Amino acid sequence: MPDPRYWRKPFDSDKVKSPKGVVYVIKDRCKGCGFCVEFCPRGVLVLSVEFNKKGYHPPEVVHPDRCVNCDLCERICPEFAIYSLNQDEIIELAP
Amino acid sequence: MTVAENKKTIGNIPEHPKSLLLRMDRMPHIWCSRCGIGIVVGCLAAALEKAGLSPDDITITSGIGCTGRVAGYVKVDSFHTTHGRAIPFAVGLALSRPDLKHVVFSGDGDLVSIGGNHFIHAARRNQNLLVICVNNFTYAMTGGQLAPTTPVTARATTAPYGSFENPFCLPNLAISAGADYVARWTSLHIRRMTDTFEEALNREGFRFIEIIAPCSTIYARRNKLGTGLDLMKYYYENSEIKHDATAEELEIGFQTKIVVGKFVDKERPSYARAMNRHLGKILGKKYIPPEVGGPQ
Amino acid sequence: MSHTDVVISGFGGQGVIMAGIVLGKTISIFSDGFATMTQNFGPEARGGACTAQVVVDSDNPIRYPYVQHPKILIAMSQEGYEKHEPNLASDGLLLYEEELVEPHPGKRDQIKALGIPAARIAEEFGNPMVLNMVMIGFLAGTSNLIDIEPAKKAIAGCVPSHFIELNHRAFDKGYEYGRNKLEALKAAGSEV
Amino acid sequence: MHADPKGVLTGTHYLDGDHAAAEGACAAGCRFLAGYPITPSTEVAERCALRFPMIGGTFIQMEDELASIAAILGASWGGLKTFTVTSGPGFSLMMENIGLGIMMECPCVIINVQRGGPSTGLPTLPAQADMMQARWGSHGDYEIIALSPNSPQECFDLTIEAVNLSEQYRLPVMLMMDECIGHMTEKVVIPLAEEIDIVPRRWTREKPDTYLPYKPCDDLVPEIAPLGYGYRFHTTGLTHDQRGYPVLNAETQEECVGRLMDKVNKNAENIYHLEKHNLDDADVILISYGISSRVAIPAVGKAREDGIKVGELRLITVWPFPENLIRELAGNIKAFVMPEINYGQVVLEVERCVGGKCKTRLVGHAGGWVHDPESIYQAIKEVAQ
Repeated sequence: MPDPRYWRKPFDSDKVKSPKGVVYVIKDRCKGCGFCVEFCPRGVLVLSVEFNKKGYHPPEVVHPDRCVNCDLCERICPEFAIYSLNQDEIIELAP
Repeated sequence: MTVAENKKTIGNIPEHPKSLLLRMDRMPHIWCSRCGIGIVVGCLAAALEKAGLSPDDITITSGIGCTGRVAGYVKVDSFHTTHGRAIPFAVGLALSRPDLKHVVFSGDGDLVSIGGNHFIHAARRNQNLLVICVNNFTYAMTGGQLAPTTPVTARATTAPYGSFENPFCLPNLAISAGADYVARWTSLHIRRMTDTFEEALNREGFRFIEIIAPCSTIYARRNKLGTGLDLMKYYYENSEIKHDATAEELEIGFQTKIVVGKFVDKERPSYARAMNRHLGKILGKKYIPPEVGGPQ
Repeated sequence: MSHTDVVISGFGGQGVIMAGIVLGKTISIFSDGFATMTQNFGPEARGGACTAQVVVDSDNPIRYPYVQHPKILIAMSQEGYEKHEPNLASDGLLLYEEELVEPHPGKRDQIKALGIPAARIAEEFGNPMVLNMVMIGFLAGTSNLIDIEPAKKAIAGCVPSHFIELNHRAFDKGYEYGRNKLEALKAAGSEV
Repeated sequence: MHADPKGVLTGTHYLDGDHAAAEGACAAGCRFLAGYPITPSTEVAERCALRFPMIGGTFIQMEDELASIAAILGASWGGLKTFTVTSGPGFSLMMENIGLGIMMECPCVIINVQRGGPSTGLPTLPAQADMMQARWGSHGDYEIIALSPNSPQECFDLTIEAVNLSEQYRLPVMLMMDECIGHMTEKVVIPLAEEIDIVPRRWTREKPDTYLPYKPCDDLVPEIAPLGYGYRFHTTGLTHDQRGYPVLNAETQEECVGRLMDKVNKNAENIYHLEKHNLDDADVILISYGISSRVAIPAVGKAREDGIKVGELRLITVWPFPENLIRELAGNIKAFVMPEINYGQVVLEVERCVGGKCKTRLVGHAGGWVHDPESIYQAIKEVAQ
């Protein structure tokens, strides 16, 4: 699915392999500010309907395939409640 | 830290990648939802990693207020001192341990109101400190009083009809006091902020970085600016990167344009270097450079 | 000399305190005695009243450090003279700068009063600042409180090295003036 | 541990109290002084400004006293022995961060050369009117250690003792001089470095993963971790637990503040430094400290000539106060007489401990001069009847 934010397809998009990221949300640490949802450049997230323990709506990953592990969600989260990992690293981590 | 070193888990997922730099046993922190301070802390942690520094290479000192609590959440040797005195405390740290990097994390009221005199003198002397100021235009922890940075017409509990007094423009203040390195970003500028922290960490002298950040609960609400998210969107739309900005352009009015960038980057010898050089020259062999603290 | 109380009085800038230090150091470091110096001055650096009290004991450490009735008063200003002369012990010695202080003659006959134009002597040395050393030399020459050698050692330790020689000469001049004055008095039949 | 010879100016000197205190700090191993000029204490800073570059010390003249005390706390955490020096107005400005030093348990020394107050008062003239400020000046409950020298030699000796006590018990220690002692010049004998005992910093031997910054040792004093060695500790002026983390509740307050009090009170017998003369058969005991102890000498002598049995108790350590000793003595004598250059400060503690068991007589005045010994003599005579 093409990302609506690209106004055109990059010339070298066939040669450059985009990194793949996997988003992790530490739900009970989230205070529902929505920064990650608002500023994720790939539209991976939405605020969930469910409440966490503190009554906030943590983000929910709705388009996992779009994540390019850009780190923005991790950096912009004031609560240290979300981050992404490179898919390759996760394989290493898995027991 | 790399992800592979991160053996801790939280629930069924790995702990946050910055968990070795932060006191995760103290999370969640006390800052409100939609507050910007946590972002700045996260960017400093990222900058430390990028700069190739270990947590044992730095200290963090803070004073009092919301931003003053930063020292309590970073997993480095950290000092939560008194209101306004983070800089002189860190001056002592820096002179006794010149082998480490010393960061002062401070709010606007702490740094330039009660601590204003220390700020200008540390800049004048070019003390070896990286001073990060999270400016949210108000005294948030005490409930939203008038700060030295509150823009004209913005409301505060102690300026219920709006402020009519001129605020400090912090980069201008730092520049005129002689700071070596002066930059400003908003809490939305996560990448540039991180890069600036990284660059500043690897330099000496008095380095001042102002981060404009949302106070959602107090400042935004009292001034009917929506939430912290609305302020973040406001930064997105109204900040302009201009590294050669004039003093006038750096001024911040109530909800006016915010000029960001790196405004000063010069090199003068730090206080400690100047002291060593000067006393060494005058006293010759009689000069014994300052002892460094710690176990012998 | 077992116990002698000395007051040095003048105005700030005359080297009153330095004179006290040289006297105290002469006795407690370069002789075998004990000397405690206390000082009294106003907030201004120059021109205010300034007093050094030196309590001297040849045998015992000084416990009470203040002077109530000095045995020796060195007066370098009229104000200092007026203030301290009434407390001078009845058999005391008054040493005064004779162009700056005008003693009241005949008021207390038993006090021995000796004047010296110390300021003029200092000026002749080309440095008015050595007035205090002229006075200390005068003290050495007119009393048996201090000896020349220890006093010169004390002076050497108190002034910058390139001024030692000048200060020693000023001391010598004061000493010589004092000796001559005593000789003259003796010749005139005074009890010395 | 012995003093580092490079800071020890061994020999016989003719020094005033201020300069002697500066030499004491050098000998004690102080290598950091942050200060702000103020009469009559400035000479201490001036001498260190001259001496420190040649002994590996750092002197910095800060922008004010608020900064001075903050900087010495910082440098102390950095691992150096530190001190600052001031007088009344500056001492007032330092109060807040003296509290921080107490709460963080930061070794350092504050020298106060007392002058007449309140406010700017008498810059060049003596008083002993900051004694209660030294005890109570910062807000909240705490115990403090304060010493009071009565000669330039003691300014040297007690500065070393103050630095040692601050290291031993990890708190700011006050050296309460007065203008008279600061500007009194006498022979000061500075011994050989190997004759000077130095208490080293109490560095922890605990490993970083088991280290707790505020876990007390047997003497109730916790050990310090050096910076940058992986301990990654946190310290705060907030009420904290053994981890150093803020915990803002009544139980933690009790544990935290209770120990700050106990570590001084329960070690008080090891801290007291008192000079006692003829206490055993005394009818009247003169209690004094600082310059007043020397001013009282002729009065005591005269009273003894009258046949009055006068004992002397000199408080070299003023805080902690020797409560038990005073209580004990009060039962055996007619009266305590206490000259102080104030309108009654430490005498209130004497009165409290006496609890009506004997008379307590203050000989006090507002400062600017030392007592006429006659007034002390008259007081002794009156209470002896």
